[in-house]
Amino acid sequence: MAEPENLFQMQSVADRLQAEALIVDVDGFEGPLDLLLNLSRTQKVDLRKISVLQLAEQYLKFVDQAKALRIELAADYLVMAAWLAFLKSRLLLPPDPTADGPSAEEMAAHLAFQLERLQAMREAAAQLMARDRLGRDTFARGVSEEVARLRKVTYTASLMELMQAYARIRTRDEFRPYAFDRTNVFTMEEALERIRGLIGFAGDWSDLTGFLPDGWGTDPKRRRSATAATFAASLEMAKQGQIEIRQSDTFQPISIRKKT
Amino acid sequence: MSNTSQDTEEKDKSLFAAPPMGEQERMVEAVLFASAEPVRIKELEERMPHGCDPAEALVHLRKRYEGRGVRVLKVGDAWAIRTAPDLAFLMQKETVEERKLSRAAIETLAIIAYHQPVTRAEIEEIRGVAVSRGTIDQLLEMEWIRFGRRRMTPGRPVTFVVTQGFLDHFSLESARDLPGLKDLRAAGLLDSRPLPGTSSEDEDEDGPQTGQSELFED
Amino acid sequence: MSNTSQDTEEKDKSLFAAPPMGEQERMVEAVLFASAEPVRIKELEERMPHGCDPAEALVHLRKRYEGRGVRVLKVGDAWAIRTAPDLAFLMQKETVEERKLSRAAIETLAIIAYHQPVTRAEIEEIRGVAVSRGTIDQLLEMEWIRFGRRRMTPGRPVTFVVTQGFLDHFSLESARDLPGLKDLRAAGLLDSRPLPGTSSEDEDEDGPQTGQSELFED
Repeated sequence: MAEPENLFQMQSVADRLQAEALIVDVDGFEGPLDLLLNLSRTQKVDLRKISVLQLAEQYLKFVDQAKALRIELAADYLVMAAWLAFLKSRLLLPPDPTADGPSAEEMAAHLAFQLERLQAMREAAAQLMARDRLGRDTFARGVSEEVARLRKVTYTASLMELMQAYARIRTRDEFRPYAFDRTNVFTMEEALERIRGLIGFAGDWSDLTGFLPDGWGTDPKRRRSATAATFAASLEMAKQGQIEIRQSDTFQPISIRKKT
Repeated sequence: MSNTSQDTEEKDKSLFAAPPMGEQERMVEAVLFASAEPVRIKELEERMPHGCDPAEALVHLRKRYEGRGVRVLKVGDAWAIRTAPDLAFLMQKETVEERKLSRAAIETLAIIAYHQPVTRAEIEEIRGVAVSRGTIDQLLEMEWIRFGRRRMTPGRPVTFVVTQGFLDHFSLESARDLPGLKDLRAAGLLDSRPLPGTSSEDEDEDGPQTGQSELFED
Repeated sequence: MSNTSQDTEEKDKSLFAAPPMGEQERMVEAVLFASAEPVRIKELEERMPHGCDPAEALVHLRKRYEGRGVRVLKVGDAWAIRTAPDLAFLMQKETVEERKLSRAAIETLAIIAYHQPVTRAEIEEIRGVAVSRGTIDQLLEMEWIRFGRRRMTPGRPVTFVVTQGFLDHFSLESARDLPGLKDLRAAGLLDSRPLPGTSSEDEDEDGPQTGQSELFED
């Protein structure tokens, strides 16, 4: 009387414990392959002799239980479940001679291989971590003598670079006054315009320097430029027959007058 | 022309005779002692006088330190002096608190070591689960793995290989000395064997059927 | 009381016999190797098994390293392993790094080459910008320029000239071989055309002809 009830309760406790273990473990598994490897341990045989059919059944049962317990299983667990269900049916049915692709046995063998390989890697990892480890079992030199890096810097430049540098400076030199001195340059066109404008008002012979623009007579640079331009302009106008030029002697003042 | 230059070389060699082997051994000893990091043969050659043979000197030195408190170890193509493991108990003071590696990281590291050069997809294939970015990053940061050659398959995926730092950490002369490597290979467990009938193209192009085939090319 | 504790100590000593001296030597060797700082005898005693005599072990170890690439040295009241002084040269690694000269340096150099002997003020006038002390120092250090005669003008400024090293570097027989402005233009190195009428004069004056008489005095 009490016995079956008790037994039932016992079973239910065991079930519940198992279910709880599943809940806890599903997080602990590193993917479906890890789960399969864990399930395969229950077969207690060499992984090479494992029954893939039995394993598939165990896995599917696990997934069903998880579903019953409303455990959210990651998609890859479900993909594996679908594949194992397919594999299981293929393994149970007589082979279809017309079917393409790998046989059920090949697929099962591959799964067994994957499990064996994963297991082997885990064992290898454990062996690796158990080796003498630097900083735990073996130790490096505590004080490493710095290798003095005598960094010898050699600078290089090619002749081309040297020449280009010089060319750069020289061209800059030649352009700078030109650009900069624009304000101090009185052009011949300007001089021509000035003489043409003034010559009519000048009476007789008048000194060429008198035609220099206002304010250009003091600064030597400006005076030179204005003088040169005015002189050139006077030559031009003489050539065109607009004025006459005279100079009494070398280095004597130059005078111009309007040609009549 | 080539004859002349050879002659000159010969003359140079005789002019600058290499120091005796005993001296060379002292030099190698000094350099290894001075460095916390493994020193490459090439660097030894560069630092030692012309004509020295550090590789030979190292063989002598290694023998000399057999059974001593420190050992001369080969680490990849480099050499280092490390304390003997049985004296670890004296070194409590020197122990560096190590970052705990996750199980995923340890497994990933082992897979890279045994299957290198290996792509991320292959690691995932073996573990049957996605490898998180963080795991790879952590191993890269510890300088236990590095990027290897790109695989000549569609998408040219990068591969991972272990570093000299890895070898140094685990007292391995080379990745060939990984524990159980020979057995694993004999058992075919380092083969990249895809699911039959799925990716035969990949297989052909992937080249290295077995792990570690490319490992010691350069 | 004190007697009792002494007795207990005695008993302990006999119970835990100290390791053989050879082992102690190994221990001292490993500890000295791995320590960042020189280690005091007292610390060695604390770290080594009870009953050890590190002072004696050190005597043996020191002897063992006599004439080796490293030595066991007393540093203050502590002990350390250090490189043998005659091998100090191995602890240097010469790396030669090639760098391009800065624009300021190459321009200054060019001016000195073309206008030598030239004063700093003249260089500044030609470059249109102040010449930093560092630039001149760098060129002096490279031994591409040197001091020439002092100019016989107020202040007696020093002049700079180029050196044989400069000529060697640029494969020039003499500074006279430096191409003139005309050559530069012909070579297309003067990409901007100068003002008509100004260049020909300049060229004649600026050429390496002037001022180079002092160049090869010594």
